Amino acid sequence: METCIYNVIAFYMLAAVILGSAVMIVAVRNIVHSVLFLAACFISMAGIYLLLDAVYLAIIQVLIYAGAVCIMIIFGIMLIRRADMKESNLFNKQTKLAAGVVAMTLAVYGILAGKTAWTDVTSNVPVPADSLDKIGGLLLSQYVIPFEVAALLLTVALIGAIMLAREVKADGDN
Amino acid sequence: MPFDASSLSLITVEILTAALGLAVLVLGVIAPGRGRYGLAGVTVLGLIGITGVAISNWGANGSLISGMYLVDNYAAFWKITFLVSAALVVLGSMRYVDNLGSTQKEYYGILTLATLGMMVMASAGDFITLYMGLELMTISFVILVCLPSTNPRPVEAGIKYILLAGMSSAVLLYGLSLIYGLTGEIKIYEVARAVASGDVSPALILGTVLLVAGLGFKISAVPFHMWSPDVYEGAPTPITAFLAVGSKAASFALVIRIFIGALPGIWQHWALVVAILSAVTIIVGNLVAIPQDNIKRLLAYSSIAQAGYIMVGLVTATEAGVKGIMFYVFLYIFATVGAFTVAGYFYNKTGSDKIKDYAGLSQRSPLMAAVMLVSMLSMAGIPPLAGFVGKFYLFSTIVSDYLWLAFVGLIMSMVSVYYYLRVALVMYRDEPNDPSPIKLTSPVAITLIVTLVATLFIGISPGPLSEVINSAAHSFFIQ
Amino acid sequence: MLVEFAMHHAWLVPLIPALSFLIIVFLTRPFEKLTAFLSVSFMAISCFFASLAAYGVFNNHELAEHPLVYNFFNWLSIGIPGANELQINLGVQLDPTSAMMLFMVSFVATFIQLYSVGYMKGDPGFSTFFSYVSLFAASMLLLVISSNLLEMFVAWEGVGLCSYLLIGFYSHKISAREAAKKAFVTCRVADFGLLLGILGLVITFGTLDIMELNDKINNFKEYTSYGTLTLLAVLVFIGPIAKSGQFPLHVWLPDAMEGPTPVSALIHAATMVVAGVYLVARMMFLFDAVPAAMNMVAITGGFTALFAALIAITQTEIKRILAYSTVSQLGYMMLALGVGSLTASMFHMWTHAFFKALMFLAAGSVIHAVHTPNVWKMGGIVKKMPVTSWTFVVGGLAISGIPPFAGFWSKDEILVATMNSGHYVLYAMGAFTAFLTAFYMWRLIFLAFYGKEKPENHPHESPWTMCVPLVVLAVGATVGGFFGMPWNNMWAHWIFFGEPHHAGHVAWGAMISSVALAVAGIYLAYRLYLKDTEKVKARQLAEKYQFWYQLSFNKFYIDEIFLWFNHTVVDGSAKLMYLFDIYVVDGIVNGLGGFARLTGDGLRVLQTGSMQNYALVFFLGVLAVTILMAFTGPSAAGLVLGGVM
Amino acid sequence: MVTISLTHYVMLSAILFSIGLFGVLAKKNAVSVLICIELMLNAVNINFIAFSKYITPADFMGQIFAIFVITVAAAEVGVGLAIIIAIYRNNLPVDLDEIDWLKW
Amino acid sequence: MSFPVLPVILLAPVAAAVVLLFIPKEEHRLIKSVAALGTFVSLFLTLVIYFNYNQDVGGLQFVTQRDWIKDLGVTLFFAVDGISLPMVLLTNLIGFCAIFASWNISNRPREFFILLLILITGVMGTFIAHDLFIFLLFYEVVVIPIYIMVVIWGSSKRVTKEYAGMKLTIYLLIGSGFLLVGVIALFVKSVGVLGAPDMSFSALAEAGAQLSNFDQIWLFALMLFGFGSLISMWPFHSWSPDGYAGAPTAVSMIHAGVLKKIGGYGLIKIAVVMLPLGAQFWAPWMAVLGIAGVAYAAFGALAQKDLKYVVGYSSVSHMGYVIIAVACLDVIGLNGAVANMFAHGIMAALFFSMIGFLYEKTHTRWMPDMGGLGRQTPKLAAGFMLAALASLGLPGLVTFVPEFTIFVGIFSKYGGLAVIGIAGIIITALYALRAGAHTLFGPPRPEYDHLEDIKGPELVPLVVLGFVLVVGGVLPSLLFDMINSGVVPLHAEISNVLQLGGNL
Repeated sequence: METCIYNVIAFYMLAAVILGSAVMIVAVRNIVHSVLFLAACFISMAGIYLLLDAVYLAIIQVLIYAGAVCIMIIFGIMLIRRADMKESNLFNKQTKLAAGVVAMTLAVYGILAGKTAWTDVTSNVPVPADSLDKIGGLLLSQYVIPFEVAALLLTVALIGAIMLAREVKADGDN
Repeated sequence: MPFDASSLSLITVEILTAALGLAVLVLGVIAPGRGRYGLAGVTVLGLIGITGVAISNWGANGSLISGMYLVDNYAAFWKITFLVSAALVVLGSMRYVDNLGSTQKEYYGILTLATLGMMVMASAGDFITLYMGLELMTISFVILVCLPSTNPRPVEAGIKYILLAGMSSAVLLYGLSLIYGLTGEIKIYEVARAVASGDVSPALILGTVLLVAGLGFKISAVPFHMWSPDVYEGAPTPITAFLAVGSKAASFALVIRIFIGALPGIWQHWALVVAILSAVTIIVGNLVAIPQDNIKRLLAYSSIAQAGYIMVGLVTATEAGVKGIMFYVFLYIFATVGAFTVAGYFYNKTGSDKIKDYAGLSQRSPLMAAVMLVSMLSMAGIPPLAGFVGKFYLFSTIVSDYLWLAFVGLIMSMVSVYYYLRVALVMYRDEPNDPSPIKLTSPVAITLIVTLVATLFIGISPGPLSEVINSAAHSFFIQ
Repeated sequence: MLVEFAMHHAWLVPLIPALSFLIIVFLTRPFEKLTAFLSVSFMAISCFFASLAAYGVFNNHELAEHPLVYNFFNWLSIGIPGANELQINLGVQLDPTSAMMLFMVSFVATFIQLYSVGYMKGDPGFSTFFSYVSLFAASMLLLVISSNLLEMFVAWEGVGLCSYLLIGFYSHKISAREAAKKAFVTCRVADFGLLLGILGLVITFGTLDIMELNDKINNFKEYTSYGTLTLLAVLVFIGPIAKSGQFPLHVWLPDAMEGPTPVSALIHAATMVVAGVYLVARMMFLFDAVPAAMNMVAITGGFTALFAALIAITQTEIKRILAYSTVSQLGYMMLALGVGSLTASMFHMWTHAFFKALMFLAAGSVIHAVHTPNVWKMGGIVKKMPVTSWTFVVGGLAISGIPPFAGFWSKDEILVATMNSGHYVLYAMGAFTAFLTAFYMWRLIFLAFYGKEKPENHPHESPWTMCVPLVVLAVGATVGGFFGMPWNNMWAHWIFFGEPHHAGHVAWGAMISSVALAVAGIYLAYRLYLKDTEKVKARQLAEKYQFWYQLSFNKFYIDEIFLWFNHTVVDGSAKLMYLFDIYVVDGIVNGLGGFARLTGDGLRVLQTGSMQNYALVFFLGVLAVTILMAFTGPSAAGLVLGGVM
Repeated sequence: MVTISLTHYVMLSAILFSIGLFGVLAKKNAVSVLICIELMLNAVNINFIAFSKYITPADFMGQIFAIFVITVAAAEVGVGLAIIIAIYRNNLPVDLDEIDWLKW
Repeated sequence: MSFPVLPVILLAPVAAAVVLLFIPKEEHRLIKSVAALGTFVSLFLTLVIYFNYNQDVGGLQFVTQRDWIKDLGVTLFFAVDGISLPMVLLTNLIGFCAIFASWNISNRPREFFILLLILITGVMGTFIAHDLFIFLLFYEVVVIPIYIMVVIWGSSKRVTKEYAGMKLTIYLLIGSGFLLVGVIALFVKSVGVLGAPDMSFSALAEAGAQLSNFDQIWLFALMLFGFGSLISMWPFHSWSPDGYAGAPTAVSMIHAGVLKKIGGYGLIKIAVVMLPLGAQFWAPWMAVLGIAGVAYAAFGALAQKDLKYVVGYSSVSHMGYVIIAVACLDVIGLNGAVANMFAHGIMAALFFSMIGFLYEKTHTRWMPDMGGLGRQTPKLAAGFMLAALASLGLPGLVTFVPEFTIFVGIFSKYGGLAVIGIAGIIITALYALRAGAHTLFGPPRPEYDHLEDIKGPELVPLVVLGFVLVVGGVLPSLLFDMINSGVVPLHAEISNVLQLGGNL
C-alpha cells in the first residue's frame, strides 16, 4: 500500500476533481458545457488508474473516452442543432423524487459496501511491471472468446449506427 | 493456458453462426436490388443447417479455456432453442420485412448476430464472456427494434430500450464487480465455491440484489418490467417475437447459470425474494393484460406473466426446477412465435393491431385463428396443449414449501384465460367487417403449422421432450 | 285348482290393467272403439281373477292369522349382504282385508269403465282417458296386494299421479289444472310424512316387509323406545291424512271434482281415497302397539266426519255435496279404525264403495243431461230419468242408514264399536254426523229429483251402458249390507284384528237410535226443501244464522288459509332466496371479477410512457428488493442490523 | 486517513455511480442521459480496477474486464447517438418527457 | 377383451369430428348423420361392455394401459369399474341424444358438431381415465369447446351469452385451478411416500392413505373446492343457472347431464378414496352445504319464470342430494349418490332437450306467456311431463329409487339435515308441476296453433331417454347391481383406513 503521502494527496485531489466535474455535468444547463466537464472527469479518472498501477488502462481511458467518445457526443449534439444551447440540459418533472431515490440508494449501498470487511480479503502481492504485453497476451489466449465477441459487437454497432443515422434518400430504393 | 486448436471443434456452432451473420451482411451489400429476397432464404437455410450441426454434436460435453466457456448439454439445448426460434421468426416475417424499405439488407445479418450473442450467453463460463454475449444481443436488438427508422414508433421504442438497457447493464456490471471484488474470481463455478465457503457479507447481498435487478430487467420481472410493453408494441412484430422469445430465453439461460450455478451457496437468501418477485410478476402481468385492446401489448403483458411462471422454477434451485424452466421455455417459444406471427401477418395485411379488428378471423382464415387460439390457450395452461404440462412440472417443484406461490400461479393462469378468451370471442363469434379471406403465403403458413403441431404434440405426449431435457438439466449440475 | 292358481299368482291382477295401459298408449290410441273394448275386457279379466283369489282366501280361515305371503321379484339389493344392507323385493300379501279390497276395487273399476264408455263418447281424449284409468286400476291393485311398505309407497305415488292426470283431464280449463296441481302437491306433502315414517321404520327395524315389521314391532322394546315408535306411527298416519281427505289436508278432494265424473266416482269415492284407510288397516299392529296414535286416528276420523258434514249441508253443487259426504264417510272409517275395530271400518268401506260410486255415476248422468252442476237449478228429474233417480234414491237411503240398505249395517257397526270402546264423545259426534248425513243427502234428493221442473232443462234418460252399472251398484248397495248383519256376522269372522268379533250379541239400543236419527234428518230435509216449494224457511234459516251459514258455505276458509300460506310464505321465501342468490352470491362473484378488472386498470395507468418513470420504478424495485433480501434472509437480518447499528 | 485502502475506491465508485444515476433519472435531454450512463459505466470501471489491484494483483482480470466495459460503452454511445439523430430526423422532441406515445 | 374397446369408444366421436372437417359446409344432413353415427358407435359399444362386465369380480375391467410420461409416472390407463361404467353409459346416452336435440341447427352446423363431438369425447375421457394426470387432461379440455359453443350458438335472455359463457368458463377453471394445486401437492407427497412417481388412482390412493391427518384435511379441502364448484355445491353454484340459460340445448344437456357428474365422480373416486381422513373431517361440512344447496336451489327454482333457469336451479338442488349422500361415506349413501347422478343426468338431459325443442318452436322460454301446448304438441307435452315428473322423483321412474336410497343413507347419519332434505321433495314437486302445468295445460293460445309436433329425428331424445327413465325406474336392479359392485370394494378400502385412524 502506498504509504507515502503524495499518493494520498493525489488520490484525494483526483477524487475531488472527478466528483466535482460529475456534479457539474448534471448541474450545468448547457449541454456542451456538460460534455466538456465529462472530458475533465474522464481525464482525472485516468489519473486514478495510474494510482492503481493500471498504466495501460489509463492510456486507453484518455484515448477512447476523453478523445473519441466526447468528440462523438459533441458531433451528435451539433447534428441535432438545437436553436439555443442555453436551455438544452434541464431537469425533468421527477427531479426531487429522483434525488430522494438516489439518496436512499447511495445510503444503502454506502452502508452495505462500507460494512464489508474488504481488508481481510486483500492480498498485498505487487502488480507485475510489464502489464501491457501481459494483458495483450491474456487478451488473445485466455479471453479470446470475449475478444472476438467484442469485435462482432463493434461491427454490429457500427453498421447499426450508420443504418439509423444516415440520410434516407428521397427515392428509397426498396 | 494458450488456446489449443483441438478444442475448436467444441464451438463450431458459434463460429458457423458468426460466419452466417457476416456472410448475410456482405451478401446484402453485394446482391443487386431484387436479390434481397434471397437473403431471407439464405438466413433460414443457414440457421436450419446450424441447428442440424448443433443437434448432431449434442453429447460433446467439455469446457474451453479452463472453464471460461462451457459447452455442455445444458448449453447445447439452449443453443438449439435459440436457433429454432430464430429460424421460425425469420421464416414467419419474410413478407413483413419487405416493406421495411432499404434497411432490409442488414436486418437478417444483425438478427443472426443477435442469435450468436444469445449462444455466447448460454454457454458463458465466466462473467466477462457472459457480459459480452449479453451486450452483443442487446445492442443488436436495439438496432433491430429501431427499424424502420423512418417510422416514429419503433424509434421511440428504440430510445427507451437503449437507455434503459444501458442503465440496467450498468447495474448488472456493478453487481458483477462487487461479486468479483468479494470472491476474487470471475469463473462461475469458482465463484460458487468461494461463495459457498465464505460467510455472507453485506456486499454480497448488495451484489446479488444488483444481479437480480439487472437480470430481472432482461426477463421483464415486475418491478423491472416497465420497458417491455412499450418496446414490444413499438418494435416491428417479428422483432417483438424474437425479443419475447430469444432474448427472454437467453436471459433465463443466464439467470440459471448465475443463480443456480454461481450463487447456490446463499440460496436461502434469494429464494424467497425470487418467489415474491415471481408471484408479483404473475399477478401484475395477468391483471394488466385484462384491459388491453392492442394485441401486441396484450401479448407483451402475457409474456411478462409467462416470465413470472418460469421464475417459479428458480425458487427451489434444484435439478427439477431447472428442468421445469427449460421445458416451459421450450413450449413457450412455440406458443409466442405462433401468436406473434399471426399478429405480424395480420398487421401486414390489414395494418391494424387492435383486437376488435380481429373480428371474424376464424372465417377469414381458419388457420390463423386456430394458431392464435391454440398458442394463447397453451400460454394459459389449458390441458391438451403444452402449457399445462409445463405448468405441472414447474409447480410440482415448489408445492412442498412455497404452496402459496402455487396457488397464485394456478389461479392467475386461470384468470388469464379471461383475456385470452376475449380475443377468441372476437375471432370466433363476431362477423368480419370485410369478409375477404386472408391468403397465407407459404413461409408464414409453414411457421404457423410448425408452431401449432409443436404445441399440440408437446401437450399430448411430452414424454420424449422431457427425456431430452432431463439429460440437459443433469449435465448442468456436474462440473 | 284355478283358485289356487289365482291366489298364488295374485300379482296378475294389477299386471293385466298395466298391460292394457301399455297397449292403449302405444297401439290402439287412434281407434276409440277398440280401446274401450280392450280396457273394459282386461278390467273384467282382472276382476275375475280377483274374485277367484278372494273366494280362495274366504274359504280357508287360517289366512286371517298368518296371511299368504310370497315374493315374486327381487327389486333392489344394495350394500354388503349382512352388514348395513337394503334389501327390497316386491311381494304379495293375501289376507282377508286385501282379498276384500282386491275384489271391491276391480269390481267397481270394471263397472265404472263400462259406464265411462258411454259418458266419454265423443271426447277428443277418449283413449288417453282409458289409458289413465287402466293405469290407475293397475297401481291401485298393486297397492292393495303389496307385501312391502316401499312397494306400497310406489303404488301410492302411482295412484297419486293418475289422480293428478285424471283431475287435470280437461286440461284446457284453468280450474282443472289448478285442482290437479293442488291434489298432487297436497298428497306430496303427506307423502313427505309417510316417507319419513317408512325411513324411520327401515332404519330402526331394518326391513320394510309388513310381516317382519309385524313380528318386530310386537316386541319393539329391544329395537327402539316407546317415544320413537309413537313418532313413527304418527308419521305413517300423516300419509293417509291427505290421501283419505282427513281434516287438515282434505282441501284437494272437493276441488278434485273438476275431473270427469267417472273419475270422481272411481277415484274420489270408491278406491283411491280408501287407500289411506287401507294403509292404516294394514299397519294396524303398529297403531295397536301405540294407544296414543290410536286415539289420534280416532279423533281425526271423528272430527273430519263432523266437519265435512257441517260443510256439506250448505253446498249448492251436486258433486261438491257428494265429495264432502265422501270425506265425512272416510272420517267414519278412520274413526272405526281408531277405536280398534278393523271389521267395522272395512265393512263400511265395502258398503260405501257401492253406494257412493252409484251416487256419483248417477250425478254424472244428471249433469250430463242437465248441463249444470247446481242443485238449485235442477228439479223434478225423477219423471224424465227414472232409472238414474231411483238408483240415486237407493244410494241416498243406504248412506243415511235406513235399515235394509247396506249403509245402515256398516254405520251401525262403527257406532257400536265406538260405544264399546268407551269413546262416548266420539259416539255423540258420530251420531250427530249420521243425522247431518241424512239431512244433506235428502236435501240434495228433494232439490234435484223432486219438486217442480225447471223449464229450461229437459233431461233424458242416459243410454244402457250408463244405466246397467247404476242398477248393478244399486243392487250391491242394498245387498252389500247383509254380509255384516249382527246376527250371522259372516264379515266379522272374515276380517278382524285381534280376537274375532263375538257374534250374536246385538246392540238393539244403538241400532234403534241411529235409525231414529236418520229418519229425523230425512224429515227435516223434507220439511225444508220439498214441502214449502219456494224454500222460504230454508232462506230464513240461512239469514238468521248468517255467520254460521257463510262459515260453512266457504268451507271454514281452510282453502284460503292454504292459498295464503302457499302464496306468501312459500313463494315469498322463494323470491327472497332468488334475490339473495342474484345480489349476494352472484354479487360476490361479479365483484371479484370487477375487482380484478379494476386493479388491472389501476396498474395499467402506472405505465406512463415516459422512459424516466420506468427507470425510477426500476430503482424503487431495486431498493425494495434490497430491503426484502436484507430482512428476510435467515442470518442476514442480524448482519445488516448489526451493521447498521 | 493515512493510507488509501480499497474502501475509499469503492466509496468513490459508489458516489460516482449515484451521481450518474441521478443524471439518468433527472435529466430531460436524451444526450445527457447517455452521458450519465457513461458515468455509471466508468464508476464500475473504477471498481474493477481497484479490485484488480487490491484483490487479484497477479492476473489482470479486473483490468481486462474494464477494457471490455470500455469497448461496450463506446459502442453503446455510438448507437445511442445514432438513435437520437433518428429521433430528431423523425421530428420527435428530443426531451424524454414528451416521448410517451407508447403507453398504457 | 384383447380388443382395446375403451380407446375405440373414446375416439369414435373424434374420428367423426375429423371426418366432419372434410365435409363441405352446406351438407347439413350429411354432417348430422356422420355425427350421429360417431356417437352411436360409442353408445353401442358401451352397451356391449355394460352387459358383459361381470359384476361379481368387480374392480377394473377392459383395461388398456401404456406408459406416457416416465418421469411423472403418468400411464395412459383406461379402465372401467362399477362406478365409472354407468357414467360412461350416461355420457354416451346423452351425447347421442344431444346430437338429435340439435338437429335443426342452421348457422355453421359443421363447427357446432365438431365442437360437440370433442366435448363428448372429453367428458367420456374423464370417466374412463384411471390416471390422475389423464383425468385432469380430459377434465379441463372440455371447458374451451363449451365456451365457444355458448358464445356462438347460445341465447342471451337475462344475461348476455358472452357473460354466461365467460362466467361458466372462468368459474370452473378457477375451481380446477384449486384442484390442480391439490393434485400436484398430493403427487409430490405421494412420490415421497411411494418412492417412484406413479399417477394411477390405486397408487395415489395407497399413498394418500399414509399421509398425515393434517395433510389429508387441507388436500381434501382443495379437492372439495375444485369438485364442489363443478358439482355446483352451495356456495359455488352461481355459474350453473346462468350457464345453462346461456348455453345452446346440446351444451346444457351435456353440461347438466354429465359434466356436473364429473364433480361427483371425482369427489368419490379421487377425493374420498385417496384422502379418507380428509373426507371424514369434511363430511359434516359437506352435508350442511349439500342440504343448504337442496333447500336454497329448490326455493330458487320456485321463483323462476324462465324454463331453463328452473331446470338449472333444480339440477343444483339434485346435486345437493348427491353431495350429502357422499358425505355419509357408507355403502348405501355412496350407492345412492352414484345412482342419483345417473338418474338426474337422464332427467336433466330429457328436460333440456324438450325445452330446447319448445324454444325452437315458440321462441320463448318465459313461462307466463306460454300455456295450453298439451293440445297442440302432444308428443312434446308427453316428453316434457315425463321429465317434470322424473324431476320430482315420482316412483316408477329412474329418479325415485336413488333418492330413496340417499334418504335411507343420510337419515341414519344426519337425522336433522335429512328431514330438510326430504322436505325438499315438496318444493321440487311444486316447481316441477308449476313448470309442467303452466306450459302444457290451461287454455290453448291461438298464436301457437301453427306449431307442428316433434317428429322424426327430433323424437330420438324422447324415445331413448324416456325408455331409460322408465326401465330404470321399474327395474332399478339393472343400475344398482352394477353400482353396488363398484361401491362395495371402494367402501372397504376407505373403511379399513378410517378404522386405522390413519398414521398421524
